[in-house]
Amino acid sequence: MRFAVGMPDAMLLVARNLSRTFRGRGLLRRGGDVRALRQVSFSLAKNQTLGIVGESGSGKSTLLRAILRLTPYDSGSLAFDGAEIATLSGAALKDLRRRVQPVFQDPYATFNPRFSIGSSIALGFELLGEHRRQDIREEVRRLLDDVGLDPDLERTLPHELSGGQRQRAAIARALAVRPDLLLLDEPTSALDVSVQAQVLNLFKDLRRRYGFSLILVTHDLPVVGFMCDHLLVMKSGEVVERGATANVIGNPVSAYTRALIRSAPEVSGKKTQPVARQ
Amino acid sequence: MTDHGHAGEGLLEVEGLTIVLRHRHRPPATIARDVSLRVNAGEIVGLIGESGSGKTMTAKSLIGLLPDRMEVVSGHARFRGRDLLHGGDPARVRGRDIALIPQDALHALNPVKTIGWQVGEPLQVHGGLRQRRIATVVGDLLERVHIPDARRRAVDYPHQFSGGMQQRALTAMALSMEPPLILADEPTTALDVTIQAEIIDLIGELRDATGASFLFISHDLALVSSFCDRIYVMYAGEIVESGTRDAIFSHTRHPYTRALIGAAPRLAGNPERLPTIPGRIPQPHEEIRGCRFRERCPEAGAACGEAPRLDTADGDHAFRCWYA
Amino acid sequence: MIRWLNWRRYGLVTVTLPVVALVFLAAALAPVIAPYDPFELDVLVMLQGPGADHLLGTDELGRDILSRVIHASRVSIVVGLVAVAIGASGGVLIGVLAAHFGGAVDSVLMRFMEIVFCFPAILLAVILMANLGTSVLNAMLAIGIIFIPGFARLTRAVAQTVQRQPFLEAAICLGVGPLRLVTREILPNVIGPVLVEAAVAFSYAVLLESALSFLGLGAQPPEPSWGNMINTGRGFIDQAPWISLAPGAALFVTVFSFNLLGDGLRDVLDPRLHD
Amino acid sequence: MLALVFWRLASFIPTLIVASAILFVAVNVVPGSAALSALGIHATPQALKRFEHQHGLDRPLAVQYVEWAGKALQGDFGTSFQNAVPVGPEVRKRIPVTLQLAGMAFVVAIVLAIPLGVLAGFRHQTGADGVVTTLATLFGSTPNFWLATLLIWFFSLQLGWLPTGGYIGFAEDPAGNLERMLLPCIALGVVSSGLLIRIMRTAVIEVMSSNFIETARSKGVGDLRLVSFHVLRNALIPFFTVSAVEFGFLVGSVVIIEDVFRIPGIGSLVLVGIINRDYPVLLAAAMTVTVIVLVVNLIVDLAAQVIDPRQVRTGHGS
Repeated sequence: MRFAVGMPDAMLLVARNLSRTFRGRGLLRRGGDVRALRQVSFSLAKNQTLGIVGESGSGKSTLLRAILRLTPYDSGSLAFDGAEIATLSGAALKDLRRRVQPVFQDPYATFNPRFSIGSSIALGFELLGEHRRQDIREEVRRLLDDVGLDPDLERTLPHELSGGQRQRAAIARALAVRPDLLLLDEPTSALDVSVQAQVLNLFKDLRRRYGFSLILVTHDLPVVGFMCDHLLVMKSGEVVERGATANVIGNPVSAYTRALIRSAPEVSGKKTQPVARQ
Repeated sequence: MTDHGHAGEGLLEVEGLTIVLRHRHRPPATIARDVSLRVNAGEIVGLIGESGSGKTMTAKSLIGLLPDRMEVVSGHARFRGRDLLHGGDPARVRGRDIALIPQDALHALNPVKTIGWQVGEPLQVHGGLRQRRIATVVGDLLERVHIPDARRRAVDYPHQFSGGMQQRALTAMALSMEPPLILADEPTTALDVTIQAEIIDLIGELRDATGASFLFISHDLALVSSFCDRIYVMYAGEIVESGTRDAIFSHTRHPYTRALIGAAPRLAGNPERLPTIPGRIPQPHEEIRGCRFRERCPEAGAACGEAPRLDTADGDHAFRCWYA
Repeated sequence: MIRWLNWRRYGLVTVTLPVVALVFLAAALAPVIAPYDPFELDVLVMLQGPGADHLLGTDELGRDILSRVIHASRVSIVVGLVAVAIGASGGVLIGVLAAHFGGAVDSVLMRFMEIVFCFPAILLAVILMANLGTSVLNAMLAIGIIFIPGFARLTRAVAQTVQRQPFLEAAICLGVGPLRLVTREILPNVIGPVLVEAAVAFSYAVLLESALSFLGLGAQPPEPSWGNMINTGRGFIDQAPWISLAPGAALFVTVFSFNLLGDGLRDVLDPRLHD
Repeated sequence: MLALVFWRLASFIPTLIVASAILFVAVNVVPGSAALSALGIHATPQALKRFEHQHGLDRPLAVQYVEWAGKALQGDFGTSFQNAVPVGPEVRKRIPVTLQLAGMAFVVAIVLAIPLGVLAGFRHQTGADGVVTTLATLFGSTPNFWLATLLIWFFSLQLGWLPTGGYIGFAEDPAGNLERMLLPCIALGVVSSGLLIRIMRTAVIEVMSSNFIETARSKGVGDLRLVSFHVLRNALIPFFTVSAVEFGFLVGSVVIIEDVFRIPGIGSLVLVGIINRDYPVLLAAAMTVTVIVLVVNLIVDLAAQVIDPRQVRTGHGS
């Protein structure tokens, strides 16, 4: 199913038959191989939002790390704005680093514990190199305000903030370099429901304001239902289903997607159905 | 069904329970305040709250597992009419009368002991069973929680089990003394959603088979909406609303509960923006005059300067709000 | 804007710092505060017990023990400082390199460090001293070399932990270059544990130097060092136990307070611990 | 599991080679001094040359090393420069003495460390913890040669309870042997226990903070059972791994303690080799001490892997 309509040049990210196998370790190496990605294909148009859903071991994190070029892939192609990610170097790699920004699951661990929040966010502006030193502080404060944090929090250390505040700060840091694509790795699964709602709304607001594309990796189908136009369901390294979110959820084709939908808890008093027992 | 001989009275009755955290340099902080709840025989009761709401400590206080600097300063907790908090050795109650299914299955299991040994440990501690008898019982327990090839896998170590299987083993462990009450502390939080659904299903099945009651502690309102008979919602150390599942979800009274239900995204039909609760949960040491939700409440009015009591409206449905 | 210290947890440091400062002060001002010339012989007061004239008594040649103990602190302090400097700079460099490059570089470097680390330190020091020649300078060198593997292991372990942290990946994804990654993200997190280790290593260096001097392989008589004074005192332990007791006590107090300082630093330098 | 043991054993060979090479280089780091010290400072240059040639000291260091290592593998450590006696038998005679001393001292250290460490860790952040931690730092900060000196002064000279030193074989006179070993073992063991107590304490604190401790408590497990079934075994895994390094330190300290107590073990042989510049003796003695340490490390490593079920290969699909 092709869901990325539009001109080919409007494609921000295209994956074709992407594969990655982790070799098992050990002397005899019998059967230890894990095929994290098997022939994964999808594309993401500019200004689109894509949710990648899967449970542990589905390969969704490996895919995300491949896009960030934190891990290589064995075969297939993965192109960002027409350039193969694996072959980027020098200025082109620097460009990728700026244009694609992650927001990770555990907001605490993504901050260097020795630096203040403001200083961690300022780093992005320094790397961008478009601001004079004395202006950076003002930019940091403006950005903190944008993500709904008190600008005076710039001086606090990561451990002094709450989980929701840290995740907002992490978003501010990612936005400092004005990325074209934001990769969110379970960005709210460590947060309470009420804080999750705030952060998810924030993503929507910021997207309108900053105009970035977005890939959201999660195990939580309702979050994708709220956030994303398109959906990719992964299981054991394979794409089992993809399409417009409303279509997939309303009319799932694969048994696994149906199981995921059945298991997803929703406030309604409806009973969750267990999938067939192993 | 377990017959406990106190007709009309709950299996577990908690009344006015208040837990404080003592500080060396600061005045004590109130972790749970005037908490009252009841679990009837054969019921699955949900205790819901976001982090810091005091739900876990409320449950832990019942079996004497509060951390060092926390203590119960007032209130009662009666189990089958017997006082749990004052006098009596909590170690004698634990595992035998009230068992715990902990969260984070992998870390909740001792890595150097076999699954079977750990599942059978309550029998070693409480029961006067012979070694061979214990092995048989453990095999039965593991089968009951649907661990495939149960008898053979009893000699495996925790790391050889998958997350779902570990959680099943912990459930078997809680069942071993056939306790009338089982506290389940976010038992599915670390699991994939499909596995989570399996464990929830298992709990329902075990309740039907053994007649045991469950106090299911969770941060996930959506999750408990599917299977709990009655639900208590906690906010900042207080119970703000309680009632049957239907009452809580179909006739929601408290603004916090309503906000919490609205804040969870749905599979489909979501609004453009999720309704949110402004601000953040007050810290236990913060002094708040009046209703603890007032600052964040869209419906707050003049009366909220005075703390509302937990009022029972119709039958079992209670809420802590002047305007509900 | 790095925040290093968490002064809410300074208890142990405030207790031990004065003692440590006192030891350093004694070493720096030895000629001023020592009541006697440490080399001055006085046959009239040989093996005299502690008293008003000689607070800690005299040795077999009538030299003032207190003055010798004060002067001996210089050897210990200098050896400790230089040895720790050698060990820490060498070890941190190797550790960061190993963690940064990984793969074969890491394997070879760390395997080698591992083997040296397993070596009984004193044995290695004794052999090195015997062959380099017995002098204070060589003691610093030998002890410093022995410290390298410990610092290297520690640095590599911390650096590797840091490298696995999401904040490092966040920095990489921002486009932070390799050099800046090491200096901004890794080193600041390495320095805390290295400082703690340095305090403990200092106390260990003082111990090792004394052990070498005790065996006659460190500072050479008549130059006083706590080790050779204890050794000398052994011969007169029955008549004049103070000859061994005084330098031993000085050595013990120094080592003890530096160990405590290490503990205190551990508390103070951890950004995550708070009351 | 078996593969793990196999690899650990296989990697012991390069370790041994590197370790012996380091020793060889350390001993021979100053060229020519052997002949000088063997023949005295008045020896003629020709005599020195002849001595060096005779003992093969004029060849490249690598060649000398390979030859020495080859012979050492067959138990031949050459002959002493000093008195032309074969070194091997002398070393062999002394090995049991040092092993007894180090072993007993390590037992003293462990017997102190495990209960005190468990007590401190179990009662973390209480008065008992503070006392034990301070005690551990006190022990670890004591110079063992000074402690040895004090022990001799007090127990041997003041009280006259124990001999000041010397050695009698256990087989000859068990009581006399133990009498003479007691003070050296205490001097070595007490100092070593300082670090070991802290290691045990840290390990216990780590285990106590694990979730499975609360699980055990929730089952109604009491303190005694908790410590013996849940805490101890989990804590002993890291404890033994780390304590192997401390054992290396202890064996190194044997050089000093044997000197203080005049015990004819390997340690004092090292000093004899150094004082006489008798390189074959020094090398053989130092190498023996090193091998003892490495072997103990190996055993501890293997033991830690055996008692840790997580090292066992997963039998069933999980």
